[in-house]
Amino acid sequence: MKRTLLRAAIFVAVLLVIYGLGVACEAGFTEYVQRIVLLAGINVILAVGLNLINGTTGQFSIGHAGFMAVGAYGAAYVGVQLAPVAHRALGTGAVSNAFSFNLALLAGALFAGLSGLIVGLPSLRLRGDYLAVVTLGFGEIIRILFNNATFLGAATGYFGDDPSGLPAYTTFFWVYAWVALIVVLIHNLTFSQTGRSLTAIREDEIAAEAMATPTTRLKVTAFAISAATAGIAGGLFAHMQAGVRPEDFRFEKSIDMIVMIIVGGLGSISGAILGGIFVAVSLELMRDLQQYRLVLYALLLIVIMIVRPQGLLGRRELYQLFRKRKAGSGLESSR
Amino acid sequence: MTQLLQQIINGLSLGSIYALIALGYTMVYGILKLINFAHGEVFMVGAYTGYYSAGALGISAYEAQHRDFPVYLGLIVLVTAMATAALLGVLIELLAYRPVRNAPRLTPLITAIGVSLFLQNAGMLLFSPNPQRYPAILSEVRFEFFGVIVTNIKLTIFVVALCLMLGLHLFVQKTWTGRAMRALSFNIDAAKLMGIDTDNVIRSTFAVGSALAAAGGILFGLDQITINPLMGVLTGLKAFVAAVLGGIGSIPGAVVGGLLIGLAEQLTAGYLSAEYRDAITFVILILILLLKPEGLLGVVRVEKV
Amino acid sequence: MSLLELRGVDKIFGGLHAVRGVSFAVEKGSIFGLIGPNGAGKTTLFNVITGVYRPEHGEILLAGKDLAGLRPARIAARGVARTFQNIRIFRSMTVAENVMVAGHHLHSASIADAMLRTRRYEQDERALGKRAHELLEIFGLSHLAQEVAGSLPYGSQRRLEIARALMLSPELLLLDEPAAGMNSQEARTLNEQIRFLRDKLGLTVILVEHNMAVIMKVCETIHVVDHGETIAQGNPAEIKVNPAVLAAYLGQEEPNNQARS
Amino acid sequence: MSGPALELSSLRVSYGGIAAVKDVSLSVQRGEIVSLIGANGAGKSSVLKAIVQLVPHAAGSVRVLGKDVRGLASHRVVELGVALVPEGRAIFGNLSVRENLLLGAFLNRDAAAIERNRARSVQLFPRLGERMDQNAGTLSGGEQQMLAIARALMADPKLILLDEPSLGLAPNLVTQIFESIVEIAQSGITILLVEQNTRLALQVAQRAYVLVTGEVALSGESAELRDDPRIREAYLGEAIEA
Amino acid sequence: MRSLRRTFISGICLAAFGAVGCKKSATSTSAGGSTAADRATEIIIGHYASMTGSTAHFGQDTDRGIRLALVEANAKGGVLGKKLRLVTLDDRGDSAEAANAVNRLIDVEKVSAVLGEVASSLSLAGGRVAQRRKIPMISPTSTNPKVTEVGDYVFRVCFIDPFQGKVMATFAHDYLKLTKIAILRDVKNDYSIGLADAFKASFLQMSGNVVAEQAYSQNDTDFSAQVTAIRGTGAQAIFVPGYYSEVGSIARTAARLGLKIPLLGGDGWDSPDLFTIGGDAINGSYFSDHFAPDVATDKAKRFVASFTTEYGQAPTGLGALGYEAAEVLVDAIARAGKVEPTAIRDAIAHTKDFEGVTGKITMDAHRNPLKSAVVLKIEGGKAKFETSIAP
Repeated sequence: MKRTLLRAAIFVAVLLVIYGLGVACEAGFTEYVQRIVLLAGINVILAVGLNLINGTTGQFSIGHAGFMAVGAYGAAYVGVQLAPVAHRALGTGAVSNAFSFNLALLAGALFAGLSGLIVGLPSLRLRGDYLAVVTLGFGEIIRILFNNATFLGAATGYFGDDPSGLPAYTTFFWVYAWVALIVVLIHNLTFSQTGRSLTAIREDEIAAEAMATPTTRLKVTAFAISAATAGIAGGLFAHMQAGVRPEDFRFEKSIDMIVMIIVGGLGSISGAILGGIFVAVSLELMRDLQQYRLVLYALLLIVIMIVRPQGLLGRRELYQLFRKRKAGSGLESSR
Repeated sequence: MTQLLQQIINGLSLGSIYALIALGYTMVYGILKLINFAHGEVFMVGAYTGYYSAGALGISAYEAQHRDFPVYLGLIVLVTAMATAALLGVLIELLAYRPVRNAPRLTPLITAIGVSLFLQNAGMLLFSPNPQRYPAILSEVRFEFFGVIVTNIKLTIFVVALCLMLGLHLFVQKTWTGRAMRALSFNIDAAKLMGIDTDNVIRSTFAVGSALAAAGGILFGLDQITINPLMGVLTGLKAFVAAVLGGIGSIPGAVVGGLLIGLAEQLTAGYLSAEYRDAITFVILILILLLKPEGLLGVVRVEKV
Repeated sequence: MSLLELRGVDKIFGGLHAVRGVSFAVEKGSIFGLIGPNGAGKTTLFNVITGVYRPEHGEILLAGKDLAGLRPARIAARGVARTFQNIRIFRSMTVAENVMVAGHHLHSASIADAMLRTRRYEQDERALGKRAHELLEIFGLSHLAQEVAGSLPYGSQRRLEIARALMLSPELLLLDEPAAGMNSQEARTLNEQIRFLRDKLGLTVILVEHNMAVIMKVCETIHVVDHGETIAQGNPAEIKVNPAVLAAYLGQEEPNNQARS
Repeated sequence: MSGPALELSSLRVSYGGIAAVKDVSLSVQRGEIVSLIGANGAGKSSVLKAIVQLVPHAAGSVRVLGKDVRGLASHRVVELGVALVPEGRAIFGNLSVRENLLLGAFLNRDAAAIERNRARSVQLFPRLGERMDQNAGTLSGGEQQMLAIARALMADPKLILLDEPSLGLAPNLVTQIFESIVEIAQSGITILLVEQNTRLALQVAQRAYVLVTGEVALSGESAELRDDPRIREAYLGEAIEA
Repeated sequence: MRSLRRTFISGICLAAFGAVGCKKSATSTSAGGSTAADRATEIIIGHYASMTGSTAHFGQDTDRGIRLALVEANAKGGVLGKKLRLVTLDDRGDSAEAANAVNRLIDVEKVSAVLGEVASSLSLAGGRVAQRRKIPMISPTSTNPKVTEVGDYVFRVCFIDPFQGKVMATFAHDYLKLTKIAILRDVKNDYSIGLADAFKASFLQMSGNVVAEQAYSQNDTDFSAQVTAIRGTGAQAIFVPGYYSEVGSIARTAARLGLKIPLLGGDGWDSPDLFTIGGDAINGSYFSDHFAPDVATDKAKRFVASFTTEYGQAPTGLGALGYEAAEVLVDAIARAGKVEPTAIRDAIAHTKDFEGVTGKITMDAHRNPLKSAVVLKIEGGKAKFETSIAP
C-alpha cells in the first residue's frame, strides 16, 4: 500500500513539474521556440520507440514513418468523431478535450500497433537488410494508401470538418506527459526479462532460441510496441499540425528517425532522447541554408556512420557514462 | 488486345531499363552483401552526364535544324556517361563504403542511404530541381503494327540493353576480372588465396555496375522524355526489387526480375490504377521475400551454426 | 524408457549426406559421449536434436515424445539445453544477464507487469536473480556477475555458457566441445563439473568432445560416428580398442605399409 | 634464395582478445614435407591463416620464402609463391572445375603454363579430367579436395600449406590424396601439412610439430614421433595409457 | 577511457557542425534574425517554400518572382520610405517544417507579412500559424478553397479550383463542343485533384461524359500506361490539370502512341518548360491562365522582360503569381500607411482593381481574388489567346 501511495505521489509530482515547465515555456519562449520544444518531444517519443526494435532487438526498420502516419490519421479521425460525443457527455471544457484527445491518441496507437503486428508477423522472419527493405516497402505502401484514401482527404490531407483544422490539443503538458510515460515504460521494458531477451535476440538469435526464448513472439511484440509508440507520436503530431497529410510521412521522415537513434547510439534510451532533440534542433538551425541544408544533413549522416557508427553513447545510458567503467569492458568492441 | 500488347511492349522497355540498373545492385550485393542505395543516384548522374555531354556536342543545333544527331556522337555520349558513372561508383565505394566494410552489416546500409540523400540534394543544386527535356540523341521514328506502336527508341532500348547484358555476361564468364568477381561472390577469403586483389575486384564491380546504370539513365531519358534529380529514387528502388525478385547475386535473375517488374508496373497502371503502380512493386518485394527469399533464380544458402 | 532416443536420423545438405541413419538411446542420468573425427556429423546431430535443423528422416524422442518439427525454443523449453562449439554467449550483456535470459520459466510476469514494475514482476525478478547467482556460484563466476560477458577469458566464457544452459532447468544437457581451448588443468576441473551436474543435479549429459581425456574419464557410454554414420558404441574400455575407431582417429594403415609395429 | 621456405617465430594469433595461437615457432626447409598435428582447437588452422595473413598475427614473425609478411595483403603473400589449401576445401561452387583451376592460375596467366599445370592436375587426379566442365559445387567431397589441391598447384607455388586434406573423406580417397601429396613433394614443392590423422601425417612427413592449446608441445623427426606415446596422449589423452 | 574520449570528440564534431550551421545562417544575406535597428529602416517580408525536396522547383520558381517584385519595389525607393527585405525559409515540402518556418519568420525574423506556399496543404499548415499569430499571409498559388477559410488573415492571388474547373468545363463543352473527355490527374498534388474534381463536376452538370479517369504521381516520368488506356476510350480530349513538369511528357507520350487529341489544362501549365518538353506534341492543346502573353498589358510585358533579364529564362505561372502576391502585399503596405500586421491585413482585404501582371485583382469577402480567366491555345511553341470565358 505504501508503495502504491509513493508511486502515486511521484506520478503527481512529475505531472506538476511538467505542468510548471509548460507554463514557464509558454511564458519564456516565443511560439517558434515552443514549437521546436514540442517537436523535440515528439521526436523523443519516436526515437525511443524505434530504438526498441532497431537498437535493443537489432531488427532494422527503415519505414517507421508509415506507423507514425497510421497513428496520426487514426488519432485525427477518431478525435474528430469523438469530440461531439465527449462534448455532450462532459461539456466543452478542458476535461472533455483532454478526454477525447487522449482517447484519440490511444486509438491512434492501437491502429499503429495493429499495423505493426500485421507488418511484423510475416516479415520478422527476415533478417537485417532484407527486413529493412520490407519495412521501407510497407512504409511506402501505407503512404500510398493514405494518398488515395478520399475519405481522409487524399493528397490534401485530413483536417477534420472545421476549416481551421483539428483542434490544437498538443500542448507542452501533453507532449511531455507522454514523453515521460513512454520513456519510463520503455525503459522498464528494456531493463526487464523481456528486454534481456530482446537484447539476446540482437546478440545471437540462434543462442537465444536455444535458451527457450520465444524469439518470433518477442520480436513481433517489440515491433508492435514500437509501432504503437510511433502512433502516439503521430497523434500528437497531427494535433500540433492541426492536420495530417500523406506527404509528411515520406521515406525522409523514416530517415530522420534513423538519424535520431544513430546519433545518440543504437540501443541506448538516453541516446535516443538526445538524438530526438538533436534532429529537431539541428534541422532548425540549418533551415536558412536552404538548398544546402539537406546536402549537409546527408553528409552528417555519412560522417557519423564512418567516424562513430555506434553513436555518441554507444549502447550505454547517459548515467552509465559517469560510472566507473570495468577494466577491459567489451561494450565498445562488441557489435 | 491491341491495348494489352501495347502495355506489354511499354512494360518490357521499362523493364529492360530496370534490368540494366538491377545488374549493378545484384553484382554489388553478390560480393559485399550491401544494398547500394546510392545506385539509383548513380543512374541519375549517368542520365545527366548524357544530357550535358550531348549539349556539349552541340545537339541543340541539330535539333533546331531537325537533323539527326550522328550515331557516332551518340555513342560518345553513351561512353562518356558510362565512364563518368563508373568513376562516381568507384569514388562512392572508396569514400563511403570501404571505411565501413568491416562494420556491422547495417552500418553500410545507413551510409548508403546517406550517400543517396547526398547525391539527390547535390543533384538538385547542380542540375536544378526542374525536370529537363532529354535531348533527341535519337530522332523518333514510329512503326505501327495493327494499332500497336513501336518506336525506334523502344527498339534501341531493347537492343542496347540486350547488347550490354550480353557484354556483361561475356565479361563475367570469360575475363579474369569477371571470374574473380564470381569467385569473390562465392567466398572472399578463398579468392584472396588465389592471389586476387579483392579491393581491386570490388572497385571493378562498382565501376561496371555504375556504367550499366548510366547506360540505363540515357535510355531512360530517351524513353521517358524528361529527367530530374530525383528520378533515381523510385527507379532505383524498383530496380533493387527486380534484383531481389530475380534472386540477388544472379545476373540472369536481375534481367528476368527487371522485365517482370516493368510488366507488373505497366499492367497495374493500365488496368488497375496508376495510383498503385509504385505500390505493386513493394507488394511484389514483400511477397517474394516472404515466399521465396532467394528469388526466382537465386540459390539457397544454409546458415552455418 | 530412455530419456532421448534417435531412430534412423538422416540429415542432408544439398548433396552432402551429413548424418546417415544414426540411432542411439541415452539413458536418464547417464553421461553419453558422442565422438568422431572432424566433420563426422556430431555438431549436425546436436543441431538436429535441438531443432536448429530439421532431419530428412528419422525420429527424435524425448522421454518417448517426438520432437519432430518443433522450433528450437520449444525444444529448449521441454528441457533440452545446449552449449555451442564456437561459444555463443551474448557478448555485450553482463554475465548475470546472460544467465537470466534463460530463465523464462521462472518469470511469469507479463510485459505489462514489467513496464509497470508491479510487485509480481519484482518477485519474479528477484527469484531469477537468485537462481542465476546460485548457478554462477557453482561455476565460480559469481564475482564476475556484473562484468560484460564478452570481456571474459575463454575458459570462463565456456563455463558461462554451461551455467546459462542450466538456467533452463533442463533434464538433458548437450555440451559441444566444452573442453576446446582448455589446458589440462582446466579440463580436469571441467570433468569434475560435468560429474557434479549429473550426480548432484541429476542431469543427463551428452558430450561432444575431442579431448579424449575428458571423454574417456567421464562418459559411461560412447557413440562414435564417422562420415555421418555410426561406427561403434560401447564403454570407454571397448571404444579404446575398437579397430574401427582407431582407424577413424589415427588413420587407416596404408595397405602396402608394414612399418608400424 | 636460400634459407628455410617458411619460418615462424613466437607467433601469436588472437581473436577478440582470446589467443588461439599462443607461441609457435617452427621452420620448414625447402623441399621438405612437415606436418603440424594436434587435436581440434589446438590452433593449427590459425597458424596457416596467419601465414597467408588471412588473420593478422598479434606478435611474433612470419617469414615466407625469406620475406617478412607482416601487414601484407593476402594476395601479396600468395604472390610470393605460397598456396593455402584451406580446411573445408573452399572451392568455388558456383564455377566449373575448369574455372576453379583457372582462378588458381590468377597470378600466372601464361597460357602454356596453364595448360601444363592443368595437364598435371589431370594426371594427378584423373577424376578431375572427367569433370572439367561440371559445376564444382556438384563434386563429391573427395573430388573437391582434389580440385582444391590441383587449384593450388596452378600458380606453380614453391610452398603449399594443406589444411586437413583428409577431413570428412572416405579412407580410400584419403589414401589417394596422400599419395598425390607425396608426389607433389617429389616435384620439389615444399609442403606444410596440417592434419589430425596422425598416422598418415607422420607417414608422409619428414618432420612434425605437435600443437597443444596454441603451443608447440612436441616436435621432431616423424619416425621418432610415430612411436612416441605422447602423441597418443595428445589425441586420446591419458586414456590410452590408463 | 578510449571510448570516452571518442564520445567526447564526436560530441565536439557535432557541436562544431551545429556551429557551422549557425554561423552560415548569420552571414547569409537572406536571413538570420533582424535587429530593431533593421526594422526601423526595413520592412521584412517572409516567404516559406519548398526550396528542397521533390517540389523544390515550384518553391524556387515562386521565390524568384517574389524576389524580383521586391527588388523592383526597392529600386523605386521602397515603401513608406523603408526598404523591403525578403527572408526565405525552406520547408522541404513538409507541413511540420512549414509551420516551423512561419513561426520562425514571425518570432525570429519579425516579419510583417508572410508569402507562401505552393501546395494547398502546406499553405493550410502555415496559414493556421499566421492566422493565430495575426500576421497576414498571401498564398501565391494555393488553389484549394479551404486555404482562405482558415481565417481572415489568409489571402491568395490565384484562382480557386471550382472557378478554374468550371472555366475549362465550359470551354470544352460550349466552345470546343466536346462531349467525351478523359481526365488524367496527379494524385500526389492537391491542386491537380481539386481542379480535376471541379472540372468533372461542372462537365457532368453540362451533361458531358467523362469516359476515362487515369492518374499519375508528381515526378512520375512514365505515362504510357495511362495514355494507352485512354487511347481505347474514344475520348475527344484529355483534361490534364497538372504542372508543366509532367504535362510536356504526357503530350509527347500521347503523340508517340498515336493519340492525336488535344490536351486541356489549367494555369499549372504556364511555363516555358512546357514548350521545350512538349515540343510539337503539345501544339493544339488549350489551358486556362490569368493573361495571354500576346495580348498582355504593358505591365505584364515588362514583367516578362525583367524576369528574363534577371534569371535568364522566362517566368513560369508560379513565378508570375509569386510576383503578383508580392506586389499586392507591397501595395497594401503602402495603402496601410504603417508597417503593422493588422493594418496590412485590412489593406489587403480592401485591394480593389489592383493592376497586377496577371490582370486586375479585387479581393472578395472570402479573401479570394476576383479575376477573369483566359483560355490559351498552344501553337508553334507559344501560347496564344483563344477566348475569354466568363463562367
